[in-house]
Amino acid sequence: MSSFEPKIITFLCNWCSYGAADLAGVSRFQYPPHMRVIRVPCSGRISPKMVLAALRKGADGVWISGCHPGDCHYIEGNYYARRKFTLLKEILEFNGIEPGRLHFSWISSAEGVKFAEVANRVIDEVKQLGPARVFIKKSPEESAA
Amino acid sequence: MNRYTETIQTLAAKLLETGDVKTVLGFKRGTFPLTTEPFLATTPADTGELYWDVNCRLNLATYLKKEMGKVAVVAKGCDTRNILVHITENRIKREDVVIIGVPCTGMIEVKKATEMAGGDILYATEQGEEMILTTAGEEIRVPKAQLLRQNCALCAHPNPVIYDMLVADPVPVQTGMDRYADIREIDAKTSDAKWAFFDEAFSACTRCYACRNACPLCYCPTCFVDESRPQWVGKGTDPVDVRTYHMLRAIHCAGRCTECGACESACPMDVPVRLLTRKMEKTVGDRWGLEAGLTLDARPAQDIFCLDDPEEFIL
Amino acid sequence: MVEVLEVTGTPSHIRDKALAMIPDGNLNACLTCGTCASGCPATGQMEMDPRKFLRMAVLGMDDQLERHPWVWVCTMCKRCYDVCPMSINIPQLIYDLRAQWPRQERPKGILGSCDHHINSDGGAMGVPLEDFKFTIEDLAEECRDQPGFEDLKADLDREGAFFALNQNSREPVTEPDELLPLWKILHTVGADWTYYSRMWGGENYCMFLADDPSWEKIIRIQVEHIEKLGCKVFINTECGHSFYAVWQGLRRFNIPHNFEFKSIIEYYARWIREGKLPVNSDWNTKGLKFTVQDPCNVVRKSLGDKLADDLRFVVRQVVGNENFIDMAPNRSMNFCCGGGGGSLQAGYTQERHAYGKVKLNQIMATGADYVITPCHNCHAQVEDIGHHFKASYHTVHLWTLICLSLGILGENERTYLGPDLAEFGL
Amino acid sequence: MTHQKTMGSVLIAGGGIGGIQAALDLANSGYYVYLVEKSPSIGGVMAQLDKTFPTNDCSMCIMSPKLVEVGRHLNIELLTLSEIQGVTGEKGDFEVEVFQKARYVDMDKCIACGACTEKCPKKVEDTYNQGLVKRKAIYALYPQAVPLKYCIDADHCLMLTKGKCGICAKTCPAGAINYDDTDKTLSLHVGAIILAPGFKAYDPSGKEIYNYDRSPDVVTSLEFERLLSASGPNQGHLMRISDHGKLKKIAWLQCVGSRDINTCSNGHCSSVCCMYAIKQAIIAKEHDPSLDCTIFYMDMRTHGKGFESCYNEAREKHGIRFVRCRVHSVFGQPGETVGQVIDYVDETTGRVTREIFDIVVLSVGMEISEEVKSLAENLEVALTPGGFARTNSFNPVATSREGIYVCGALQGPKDIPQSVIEAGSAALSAGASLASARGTLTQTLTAPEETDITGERPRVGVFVCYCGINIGSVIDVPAVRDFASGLPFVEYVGDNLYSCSQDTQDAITQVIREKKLNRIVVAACSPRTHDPLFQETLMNAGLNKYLFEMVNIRNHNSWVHKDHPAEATIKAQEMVRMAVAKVALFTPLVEAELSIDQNALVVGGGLSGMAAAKALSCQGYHVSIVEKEETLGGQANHLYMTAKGESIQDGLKTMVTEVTSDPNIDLFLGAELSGVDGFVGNFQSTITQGDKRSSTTHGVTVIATGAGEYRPDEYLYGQDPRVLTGLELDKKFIDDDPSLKKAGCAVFIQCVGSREPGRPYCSRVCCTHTMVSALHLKEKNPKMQIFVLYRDIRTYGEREALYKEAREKGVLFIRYSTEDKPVVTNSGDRLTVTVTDHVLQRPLSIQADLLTLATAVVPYRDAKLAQFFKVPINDEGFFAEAHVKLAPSDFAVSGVFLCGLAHYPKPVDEAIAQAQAAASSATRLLSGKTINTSGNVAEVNPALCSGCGVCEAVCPYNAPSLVTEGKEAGKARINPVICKGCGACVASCRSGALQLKGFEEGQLMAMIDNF
Repeated sequence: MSSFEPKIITFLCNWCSYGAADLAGVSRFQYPPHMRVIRVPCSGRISPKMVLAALRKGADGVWISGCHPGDCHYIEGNYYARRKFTLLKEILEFNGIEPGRLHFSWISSAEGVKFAEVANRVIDEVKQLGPARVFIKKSPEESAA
Repeated sequence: MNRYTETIQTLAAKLLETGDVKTVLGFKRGTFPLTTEPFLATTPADTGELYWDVNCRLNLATYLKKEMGKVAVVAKGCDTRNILVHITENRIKREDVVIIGVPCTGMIEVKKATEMAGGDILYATEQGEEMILTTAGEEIRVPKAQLLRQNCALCAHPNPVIYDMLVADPVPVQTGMDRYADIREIDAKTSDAKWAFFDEAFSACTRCYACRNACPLCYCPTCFVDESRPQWVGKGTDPVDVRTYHMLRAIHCAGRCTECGACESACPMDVPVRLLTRKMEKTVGDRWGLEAGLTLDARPAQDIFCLDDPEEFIL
Repeated sequence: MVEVLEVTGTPSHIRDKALAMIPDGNLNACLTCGTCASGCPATGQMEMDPRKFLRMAVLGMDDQLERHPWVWVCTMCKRCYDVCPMSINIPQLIYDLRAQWPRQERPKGILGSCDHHINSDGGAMGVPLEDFKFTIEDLAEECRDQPGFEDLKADLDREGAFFALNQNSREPVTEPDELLPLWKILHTVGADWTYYSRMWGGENYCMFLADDPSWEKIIRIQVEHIEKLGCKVFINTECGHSFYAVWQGLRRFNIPHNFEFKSIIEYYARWIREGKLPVNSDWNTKGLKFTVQDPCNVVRKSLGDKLADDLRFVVRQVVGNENFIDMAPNRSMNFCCGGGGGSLQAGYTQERHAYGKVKLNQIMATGADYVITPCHNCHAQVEDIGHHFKASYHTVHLWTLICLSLGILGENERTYLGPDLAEFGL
Repeated sequence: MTHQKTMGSVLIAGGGIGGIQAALDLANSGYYVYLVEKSPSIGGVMAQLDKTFPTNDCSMCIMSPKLVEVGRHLNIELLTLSEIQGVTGEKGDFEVEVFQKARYVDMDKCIACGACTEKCPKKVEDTYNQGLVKRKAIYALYPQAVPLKYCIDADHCLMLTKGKCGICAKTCPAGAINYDDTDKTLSLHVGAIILAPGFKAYDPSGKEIYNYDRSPDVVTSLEFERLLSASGPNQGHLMRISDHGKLKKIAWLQCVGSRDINTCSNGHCSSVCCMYAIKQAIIAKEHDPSLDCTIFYMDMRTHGKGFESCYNEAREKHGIRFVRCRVHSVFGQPGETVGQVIDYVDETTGRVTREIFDIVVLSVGMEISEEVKSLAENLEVALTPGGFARTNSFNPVATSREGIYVCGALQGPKDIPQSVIEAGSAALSAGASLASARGTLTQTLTAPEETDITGERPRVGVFVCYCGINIGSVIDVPAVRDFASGLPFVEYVGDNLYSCSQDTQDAITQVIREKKLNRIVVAACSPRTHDPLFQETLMNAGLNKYLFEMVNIRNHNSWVHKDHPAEATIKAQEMVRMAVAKVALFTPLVEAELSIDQNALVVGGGLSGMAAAKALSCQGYHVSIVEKEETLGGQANHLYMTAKGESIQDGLKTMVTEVTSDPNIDLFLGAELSGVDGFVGNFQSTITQGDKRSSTTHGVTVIATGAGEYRPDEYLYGQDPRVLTGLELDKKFIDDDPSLKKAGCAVFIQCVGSREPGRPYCSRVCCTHTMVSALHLKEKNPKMQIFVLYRDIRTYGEREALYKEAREKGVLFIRYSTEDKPVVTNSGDRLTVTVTDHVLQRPLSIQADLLTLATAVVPYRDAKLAQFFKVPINDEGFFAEAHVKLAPSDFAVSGVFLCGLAHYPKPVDEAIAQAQAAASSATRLLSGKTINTSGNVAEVNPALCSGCGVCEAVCPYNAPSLVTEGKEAGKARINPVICKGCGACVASCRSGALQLKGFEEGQLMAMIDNF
């Protein structure tokens, strides 16, 4: 299992969490190279569809991070996001996607440390689960095989 | 002719006579036993066809369209809630619809009745708390409660929540029922077992979209599964695609679904699609204390938020 | 049910008088913030505290304040005034209210002492000058028998002496042997000093009595006499209020003088630094622990932390750095022991003990075996509360320890040492 | 007529939030700005804060977009390490001498890689972290600093002090170190000056009473702020400082260095400390709910918007203890290094209670530094006795010297929103004085015409940056470059040592032209800092700037995967693959341009409305005022005197005359708005005046509808003519009612209708108003007995002097609690007022001739107006601004602004300042004549839209609306001018009808497909 190098799709809001990732860099806080960051303006931009697509594509984990409640650059985008995440998490887990594959966080642009901590935590949990198995769309060739 | 049918016909005739509405949307007897069909009455004379019994499983909100002008619709408790969602979502205007509310005692599930009767049923009549099922060979009496669809058996809002007229006095509302025992049972499974359970449950799905068509909430001009740019969900019966469809549809209906059961009743393959919508319904209730279609004053759950919505899962 | 008080807001004469008499006495400015009361050991005594006192004055409850005995429980230590955000001079208000008591109704102990002082032209105990003279001469004679002190001098009214020494009359009158350590110190450093004969007692109960004319009279006579002797430095022994009576008297009554007025503690420190007083802590082999009381009158009310630092320097040198445990709070922030302001003579013993409990707790928290009290009132009060609350510490003047350290402390000069040191170095 | 020349530029001294806001306001309305900051970077104290009250927003998060905007603004010249030395000339044409210290780092070359700091051997106290940790002698002030350029601390640098070391020069990959740099004196010509130097936090060192010098566990509030901050010395982990032990109890001591003329000479209230202490206590509790947090205070001053409910929550929800006692002192325990002892008096028992705390936070106040005071003196700017700039209530930011304005703490102690308001006010005032020179010194960017790439297949250019060794030492840059060359649509790949350097920009421009590239990917550092730079390069090469994507292989890769070079390289390759997939789907985006109608509408003709109208008119805009009454002036008609002693009637009269005679201002009295259509830049409003209806078009709207006075039903009000409201008493003052002099005793009751259930806010103005009234009564009749019954006296800022004066003049203050309110009865000749004295804890009875109730300011809760402009109203009934801290006079809805009592209760000076701030924001819009919106906006595909309205529901800016007419009736439409590009509507749209340009579903899916 230790050789397993997961790939985790990470959606970061531009104003807070992406800034935190930048700050983690400036501060040289180390975490393993398993994240693939997709920058979005706001956590409110992330539709359930994108998370489903990431999992279908074989992401071993998905991590979404936005501004803390009250800090949203767009006033309230993260509050709507929070409701979406709640439903998404429930439906995915209900369907048998392991809880450890899907992570959410609020990280402000001043929280470089927290960014690195959560990154490490997310990676750890995904590593524990091993490669994603069930909800992966196979290409026709793969399906045939 | 039962009392409900009689009253519906009278009310409808009056509405059409006075010109209050151009159309009355209701049910008529179906071609086959234990079925009904949607019916549009446009003249007082048509109203004689209007009908009501335990087989009015369809949710007529599906057929409400802005273009219909002023229309009256026959609606059960769950249907009225759905109409209410439609009003908040700008599908129809409150002033354009006359709701003939039906205090509902529940609709039966054909499969259950057939199994119970041990053969094809020719007639089914409601008598008090019982159903009399007539097959080719015999006539059996079964407590209606045993035949109810699950959503009806667990119904918490049998009476219309919004209406212009009622067909009868409100019926008693049951309380204390355990609405989510089956959901909790699945919740308790391991992830792998959950996956396997639904793999099996959805294996019959042929992507015929009967559920989507029956659902009044699925009114998008183009469903996400039919999107072409990008086309990210396959159109066939690949299990991952099937699951994607059902999961995302459940999310789309979360906070809006009023548990009318039309989807499941419409499914030719007995796919338990409501497990997912009910999981969402439970989540919306547990987390935010909301139920769909009870107020005109607020948008559905996903369109609003509270500052202190629970967020223990967010790091 | 508490009686409803009619407040008319009509002028309170206490308030107006304070406003007229005290430069920072606008009691109205009070924010009722509680700073004074939270720092005052007399808070709660007689259900009174400085804030309440001020409040009653502000509300015009003069009749209830004019004879309120709490003015004799407050020691005017100025801890309140030090931090009052509005700089309201509460101690001065207390002083002025004391002054408003008909003289004869003021506490007998203080009143008698003041009268004795004025009448005798000597000290508060009313001892005739002749007796004082005899005591000095007799003791000096005795001291000269001790090795090393063969040419010890203790003069009275010697013209041209560099130092004039301000002597509290307690020692010559009640415990003359306690005079010797200080003389020995002065001898050791080769100080050129003399006592003076008029108003020779350093104490000043007239100040406690709030009897301005008498307080002033004592100081003026002292000053005139010392000026006549031509001394350069007027030095005050280990006594807080006698220091303050002069220090403040010179200012308050605007008395011209040519000498410098100093505390003996400043000189102890100086002499040690200059090597003239070769103290060390080698004697403290048992590691006895010492703490020190900051007399309000020489620290907070006059010379401030500079003096407190000198005091600590002396103590550390004498008892060993590691054996000194400071109280908390300390220096200018230290609590009054409760013996100041005439309270030892005022007759409100129960209140004085309760007040002293704050000090006792402070002392106990240090775990010290000895409390050094370079002040007569502190000494008496700390000693008394120790007895009252059955604490085991001992209370000593600094002179005792300096002489102990120098190995020159005589057998009869050890009244305040505990059994652990009673025989030490003899 | 003089031939005095007018310069179209303004110098702003001070780069804190006030200076930043003023700079942006001015630079965005046609003036060139010199922003002079004495430290190496802008940001001021706000950049040091962890969170901001009352909403606990992350300070840095909300501030950094403004920092970046200033840093990149074409018309703002940032002069760091600089101070004003002298000013000559006069309004319109000042010559300012600015002294600029040497930085020893070439700002053009420094790439902020931090290699120098890493290697620098010299450690220095870190002032940004309040000296709690060390930094190096070469440093950047803080990680998000603007400008993000390093700087050598000449006092500590070994090379500069001792001539040896030179390590940074050797380390710097960009050759930016210049030890020979010298101090400079610059001479600048400007038309106006704004002083925004901020405050100095009171320094408690040397004060024995606080134990601050003796124990590390006694900290100032600013130090505690750093300790709370995730970017602070302990990464936000709370612990005892002395021994890193576990915290159990924290105490805050209020009014340290404030309201104290004994241990310091700061008689004023610092206005902000009560709230920040509450905020810090709440945040500390959030860190560890088991903490015991206690605040020792005199009066809890939570007089701002949302403050009182924050205070209530602190008590009731968070369990923070509030002890009303100014404590005497803090001290340690003998022989212990931990534990801070505090004695306090329990008000009910009258006994001293002792508690021991792990940390004591000194809520230090604000004061003006000696340097600033001498600068003011040098500039001939008059100060108050308290050391703050002297201003007039009707002209709240103008100093005594014409042409020099002030904002922020120098004008008086204040919080962030008030500073931001004053910044707007100062910008407006400065701008108005230079209106004739607007646009004369500003530059606009001109880019070559955009190449039309329609129909072209994507030709992607990929540039991979080494960033010196920052990327190159970990990631195999050539491997990434070569990998990129194999990706679909990639036509060109290259690598650069420093992609951000000017020569690289030129090279990229050339490659774009030569290779006809039509999409660009740069793999380097963060788009948050560098997007604008490369977008500019694209524009210079004739490409639409949105055809660009940045890949952050430094901050998100090489810097955080130092020990995994192979994986880091793969990650970089995949990141590039994702970006290329995305960029290939990009299309040129158009920035919608919208012309702005140059008229303004002000709703409300009170002081605020008039001030806003006047301010806009001064800037040359035509204004319509709609006032519901027949007269102008609103509540000011009933007010007598300001806290500074100015006659409100006189001030009002002047204003009314100015407004009525202003040809640029149309008045609609006895009128109301009966309909509003349109949006920013193009509103059409219908004004109804009786049966007359008129219609007006306007580009901006200022809402200044004011508020009313609470009509009490308690304390015999309405039953006894001797019981008045505060305004009724003022009316008697205005009329010089002779009966007042005859009153022997007057009583005021505070908080009537405020701070009550149902109206939980503090009305802010009443305490000061009562002081002014009481003093005026005392002046009329010095023998009059006056009592003020209060809950907390909230004479914030320099208004505290009035409270002191009132006390000193014999006004008696008696505090009551809500459980034991005063009782008023009619005793025939007089009124009997009974109240329990807070110190003596016994009932007092007062025979009064006059009872004045300091009644609440009550919002009108104008739902119709809110509906017209789609602006929100908060729970308390006041309009809700866009952002409590940084946009107090703006609405989230573009083009609508807010000021005066409609926002929150406030005195005359603050109302006028806010009116001017609102006008300043409006001017920013109007002066642009057109607005360009971002290209990254949402767009509806009507064919897919179901018209469900979810987009309308979730958008905080009202950008989406449902089309009402035509063939797309019922479908949503996004107004690109209003859309801010968050994408919340897109994610909420079930039908896939919405797209966010630049972050389209297909583009993001392409990234996912290629991860």
